[in-house]
Amino acid sequence: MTPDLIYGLTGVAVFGIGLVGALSAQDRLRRVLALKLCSVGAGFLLVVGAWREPPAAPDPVPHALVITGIVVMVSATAVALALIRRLQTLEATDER
Amino acid sequence: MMDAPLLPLFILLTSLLAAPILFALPERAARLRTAINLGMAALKVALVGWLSIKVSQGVIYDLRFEMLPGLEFKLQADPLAILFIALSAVLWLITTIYSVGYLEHGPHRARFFGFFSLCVAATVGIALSGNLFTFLLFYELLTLATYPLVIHRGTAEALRAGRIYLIYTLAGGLVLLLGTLGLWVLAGTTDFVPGGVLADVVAENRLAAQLLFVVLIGALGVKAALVPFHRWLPIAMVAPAPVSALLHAVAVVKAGAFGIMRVVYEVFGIETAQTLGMTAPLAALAGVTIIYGSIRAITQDDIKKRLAYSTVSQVSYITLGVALASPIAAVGALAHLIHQGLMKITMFMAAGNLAEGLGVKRVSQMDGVGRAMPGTMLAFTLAALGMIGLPPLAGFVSKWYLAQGGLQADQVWVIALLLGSSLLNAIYFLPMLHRAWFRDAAPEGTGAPGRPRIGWMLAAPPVTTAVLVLVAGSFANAPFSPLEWTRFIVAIEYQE
Amino acid sequence: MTDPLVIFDLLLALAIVALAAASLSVRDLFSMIVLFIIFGLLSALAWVRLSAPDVALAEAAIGTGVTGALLLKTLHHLRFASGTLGQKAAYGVTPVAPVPMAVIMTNAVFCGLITLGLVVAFLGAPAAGPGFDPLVAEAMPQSGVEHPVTGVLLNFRSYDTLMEVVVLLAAVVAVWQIERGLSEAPAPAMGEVWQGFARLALPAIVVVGTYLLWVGAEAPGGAFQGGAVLAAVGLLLLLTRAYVPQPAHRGIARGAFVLGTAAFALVALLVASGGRVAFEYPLDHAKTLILLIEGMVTISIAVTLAALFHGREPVALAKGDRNDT
Amino acid sequence: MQDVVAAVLITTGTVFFIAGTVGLLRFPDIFCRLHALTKADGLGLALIALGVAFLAATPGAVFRIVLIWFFVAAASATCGHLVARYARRSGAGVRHD
Amino acid sequence: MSVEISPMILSVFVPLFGAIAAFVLPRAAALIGFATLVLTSGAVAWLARDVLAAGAVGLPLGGWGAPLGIDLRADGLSVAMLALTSVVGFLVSIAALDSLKGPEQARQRQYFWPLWLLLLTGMNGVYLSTDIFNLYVMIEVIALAAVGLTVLSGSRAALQAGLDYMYASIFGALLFLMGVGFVYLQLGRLDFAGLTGAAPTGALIAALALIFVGLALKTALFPLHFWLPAAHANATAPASALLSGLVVKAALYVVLRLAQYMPFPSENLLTLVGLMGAGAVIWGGVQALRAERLKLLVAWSTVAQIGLIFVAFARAGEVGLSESWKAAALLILAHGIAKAAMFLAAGRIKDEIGHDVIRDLDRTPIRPTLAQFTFALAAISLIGLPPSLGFIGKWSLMEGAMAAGYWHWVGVTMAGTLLSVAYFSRVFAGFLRFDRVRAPVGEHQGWALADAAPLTLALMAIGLGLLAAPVLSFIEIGYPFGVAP
Repeated sequence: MTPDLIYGLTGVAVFGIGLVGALSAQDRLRRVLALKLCSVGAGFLLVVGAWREPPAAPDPVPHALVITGIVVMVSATAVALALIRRLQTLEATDER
Repeated sequence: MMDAPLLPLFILLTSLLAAPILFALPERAARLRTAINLGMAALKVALVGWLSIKVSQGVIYDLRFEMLPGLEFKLQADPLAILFIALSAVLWLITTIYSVGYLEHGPHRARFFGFFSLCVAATVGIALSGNLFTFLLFYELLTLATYPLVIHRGTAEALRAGRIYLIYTLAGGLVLLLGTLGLWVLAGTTDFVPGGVLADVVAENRLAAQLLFVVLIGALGVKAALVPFHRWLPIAMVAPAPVSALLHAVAVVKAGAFGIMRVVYEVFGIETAQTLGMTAPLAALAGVTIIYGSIRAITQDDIKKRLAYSTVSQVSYITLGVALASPIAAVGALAHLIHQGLMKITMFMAAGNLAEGLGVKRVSQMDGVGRAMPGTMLAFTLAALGMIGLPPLAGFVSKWYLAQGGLQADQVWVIALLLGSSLLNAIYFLPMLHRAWFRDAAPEGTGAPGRPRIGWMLAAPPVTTAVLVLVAGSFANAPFSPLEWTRFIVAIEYQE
Repeated sequence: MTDPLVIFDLLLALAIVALAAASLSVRDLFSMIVLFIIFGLLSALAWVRLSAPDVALAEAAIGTGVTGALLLKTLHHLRFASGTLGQKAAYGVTPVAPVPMAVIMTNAVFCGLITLGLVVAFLGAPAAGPGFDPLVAEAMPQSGVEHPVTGVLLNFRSYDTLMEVVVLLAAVVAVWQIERGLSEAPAPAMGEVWQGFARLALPAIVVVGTYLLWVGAEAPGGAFQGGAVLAAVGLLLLLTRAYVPQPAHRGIARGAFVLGTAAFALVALLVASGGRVAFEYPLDHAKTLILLIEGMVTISIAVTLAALFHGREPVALAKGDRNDT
Repeated sequence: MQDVVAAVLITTGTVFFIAGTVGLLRFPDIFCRLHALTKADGLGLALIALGVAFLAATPGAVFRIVLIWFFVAAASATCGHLVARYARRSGAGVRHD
Repeated sequence: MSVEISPMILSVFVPLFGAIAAFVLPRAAALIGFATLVLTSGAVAWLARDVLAAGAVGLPLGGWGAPLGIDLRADGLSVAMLALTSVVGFLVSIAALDSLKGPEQARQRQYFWPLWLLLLTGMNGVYLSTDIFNLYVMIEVIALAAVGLTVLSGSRAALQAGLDYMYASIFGALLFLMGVGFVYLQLGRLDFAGLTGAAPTGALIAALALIFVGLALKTALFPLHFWLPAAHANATAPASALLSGLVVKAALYVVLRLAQYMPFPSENLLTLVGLMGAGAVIWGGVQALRAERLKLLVAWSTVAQIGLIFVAFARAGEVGLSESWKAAALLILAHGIAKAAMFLAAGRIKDEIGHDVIRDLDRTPIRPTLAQFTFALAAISLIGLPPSLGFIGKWSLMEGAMAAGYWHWVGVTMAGTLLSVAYFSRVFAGFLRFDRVRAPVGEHQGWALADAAPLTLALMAIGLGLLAAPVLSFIEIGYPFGVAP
């Protein structure tokens, strides 16, 4: 039982949970969150792939990729949330 | 005379380039439009004349352009092409004059003449195609160009008819695409070569070749209105008279018949087709169509519908002549391609004149129209008698050769068929003539209200073509007559 | 099984999975977000365990911090817009119908099968398999920096990093396009204790952010983590209304958004001379150039993240305006 | 010796954290919970920070640990205050029994 | 010190700088956008010349070289896609100048250009990339810019469609990223060359599946097409043209590219791809038949056409893949041009007559003749009638399928063609019918300069069919599938 095995399975599980959420969530915010979970799952996978048995240093390339992925995801999340807010405003005015 | 290798291309361009100009002209520029129309049509007739002289001198025209590896866009001017192209060039000129008169105050003339031009360009392209691939290109163009013409009136009925027309012909085009592909995969070429390109393939791939034959003839049969693919033709009658005239005499139906010729003679080769055992069923199908069309024609009261069913029947004479696999029948078939065109265009233009001048659209209204419009009805009568096959009119010549061909091929049933068909022709045409000439006009508004006023542009064209019918029949053996040219072609196709 | 840390790992892994599941299934949306934030922090912890401190920092700061703030802000906005501020689950004008259990179960079974497949694939993959480590080790001396992750981000794969900054730019352009206006939900009243804390914390955050940027060359940290920490300053300023974006500030803001991208791209282009290709920094100046790029990018990231949090173009809108003007 | 002191401090700190967590879970209303959380965690944090400082290699590291402790303590105090304030204003009930 | 710049880097950086400039200087956005498109087209032309002269060219960014660094590579297929993007983009931009000219569209105008130029950056980046993680980032650039363009009009319907598009897009990208993770786990590298010849292990199959599903979601392959019709139908016309003509092609291109390098596990997968394509052809066609609005019909036709491209891809099985990609590429080019023309024309029609309800197309005395003509021309290419490029693509598709004996794909293609005839003829009928109009039909109404761009596109879609042979030989440069023609 090494950390990469444990956390690799964690990552796949988190990805799977995100998958369920992305498919079933009706609530807009919850769906964004589910997608974020998927991205964390993918991040786990890459970080696990980079892990080397100490004292060997891990592979830095996947780390860089995950950082990129995190920034990309926050950008996408921000856009999705802006859409949600705007849509809500329009729906609220239409209701009145 | 100088030599111009691009001559076929120029002939194509006379109408292809006219189309965008005509589209772009403002609606009110009627004179300029007419000038362009007639100028181009006359130019085309002149160029075709030049071309036919060169071809008869043995000059070979062959233009190629590679579209996909090994697959060429190919124009060639062989005698068979000249036959068809000459028909369309001459009849286009005449029909253009007629259309200008017919649509004098109608809407959307720019659109009409644009598509009209495109339609002729497509027909010329079909005639000049040097391979099945090129043929396919123009065949589809023809569909697209004629669709707006068919629904030109823009009424709900026209649109319904147009939809049926479009679905039939595009489905036919799609099947033709399938057949072309099949040919390409099977033979590695789609070229039209006298004697065919499939002789080697047939030995190993008999079934595939048979299937290909069925597919190709089926596809072309849609436009040629072979039973059971004929349904669109009577429905398409909602089109304006000049369009119907063109559709029946030159463009669509003839393109199908012409295609059948090309496929049987130059894709399969008549011998190969015979070895495949496909000619006899084709002849039988043509026979059925001939009788079926005639019988249906009898019961139609609408003049144009009656004419349409008559076309179904008459065009199949061509197919019959091809399928009989006898050189003499082939002469008859080819001659009929021309003769039927002349006769049918006369009748449609005459029918158009009746509708325009007198409001007569049904057979039952035709009482006494002969006196009201003697010129038009004289032309109609000549053409109708020609259809029945009365000597010395054009129709007689082609029927005569077909019968001879039947004898040559030991198919005696053909004689019976032709006799039966002529009888039926008489049954549905003679009452019309009888009403027109020997009955008095109905007293109230239903009949002819005195002398109608139609311009010379409507009156002259049917008379001209009727004269041509007479001439083509009477002087069938003169040099450069359709019949003579036909013999020239048959010599090539039968490789004698 | 001898290593006691394995137990810690197992517990942590279980907590992470449980939190992920809980955040998706909890009914209250606020709780959902809070659970997610805890989930993100624990994930960061897991990544520290996997010797990925840079990733952990980025996840904690951006993936959890900024994302959490964005989610909370949006939730507040939605509840305010629909007048459901006090309620628990709902925020919509038309309440979201609960998903039928059958659908959820079907999805769960379907996703379970996929996950199972992925687990099999993961177990079949070579553990600590081939990687870039030898290549990186070989190339590090020429990279101009000592910290490998920074070397990858800003030298070996700097093209990716440039495009990542472009993604951020695209996001802020899109967000500004989607939302505009000045007024929104009123500022939460935070009280004096908070004011005092903010006065104390803001300078410290600035220092920490700059430090993270600076230290990135040889130790975990760098432009993204530093930028995210600096963005926190912006968040605090915006939250307390210490700074209210005005239409007149848009020009400067636009400049700040594009600064990182423009500087990065320009440097990448201009180094291509004397036989070098784009992105190939001359060895002597590599460290300077990388620091320059990182500095500019940090500014852009900080301002952009704060702008994403603010979430709208500051435009003065006429009354009743809702579409295009 | 240092290791032992550090271990004792960290363990004690952990106990306080656990106690705080138990309080969070078991206490009846939000104010009680806050009470448990902020008090116990504040002390636990201080103890752990102190323990870790004993293990630190350089004075710089000790300095950083002190800074961290300071800011985390300040932040958690502020947070506790904000939560309580919000709870009181939105009228969260206090359990009397 | 002279700067040496490759046209490859320019075709990505010029639009990037353009986007920055257009965003910073919103008043001059249109001018900047135009200059950028001209310069980008110049860079692409320069690149095309290089590729023609020297075959495939590469550029190791940072001088590291793959797998550590990222290489750019341009072969015939990439340049063809770049050229498609430039040409269509340029003409759509011209159309956008007109369609966004009103004072009420000031805001749309201001944001259209930076978003569109960012989109261009992303697409050009995809076509030059040789690294799957880099592809992921580029795809995200495209996704965000594309969503921004989708919701440009700010209407509620557009926003709802944009949000659904956003979910699908993020989800697709994350599946792709997960796939990248598995590739790294198995191979330890992410460049295309590293994928070549790798044994199809479990991790790689999982990676392939994740990446494919992600891309299928992005390119809206049936049954993952659910987001496309609303998104493309509710965007403003220039945006729809870009989304339908270009954006979905980027993901399609990646599928083509990966098929070239990925170890394909089996014939069955290819069949599955073909079946999904067939489903799209049928379902998209049926929905287009039922659509009530013109733009929705056009959008559903995109679904069907995308399916057809996948059918082309699968047309001759695994063995035929080295040829099948060409049929797919031809269809991609054909659809890109024709669909852009069609959306622009549909937008023009809507602008002129004020609505796009198909049933009522004939209830107006105004006839935007040229726009209708353009629509019809584009339809000719989409139906696949000769001599259009669409016809050539369809011909190649059916030829290959027939030669390989895969008759079912021939049948699907024919069914799709018939469906497209049926749904487009609904529109033609609306154009040509005029007996319901009371007011006299004016002459040549609606001829405007604005029709120039869509008409040019439509004519290109038709005319390029005649140039299919040179186009084909161009996309074979660099033998993308490693097999000499």
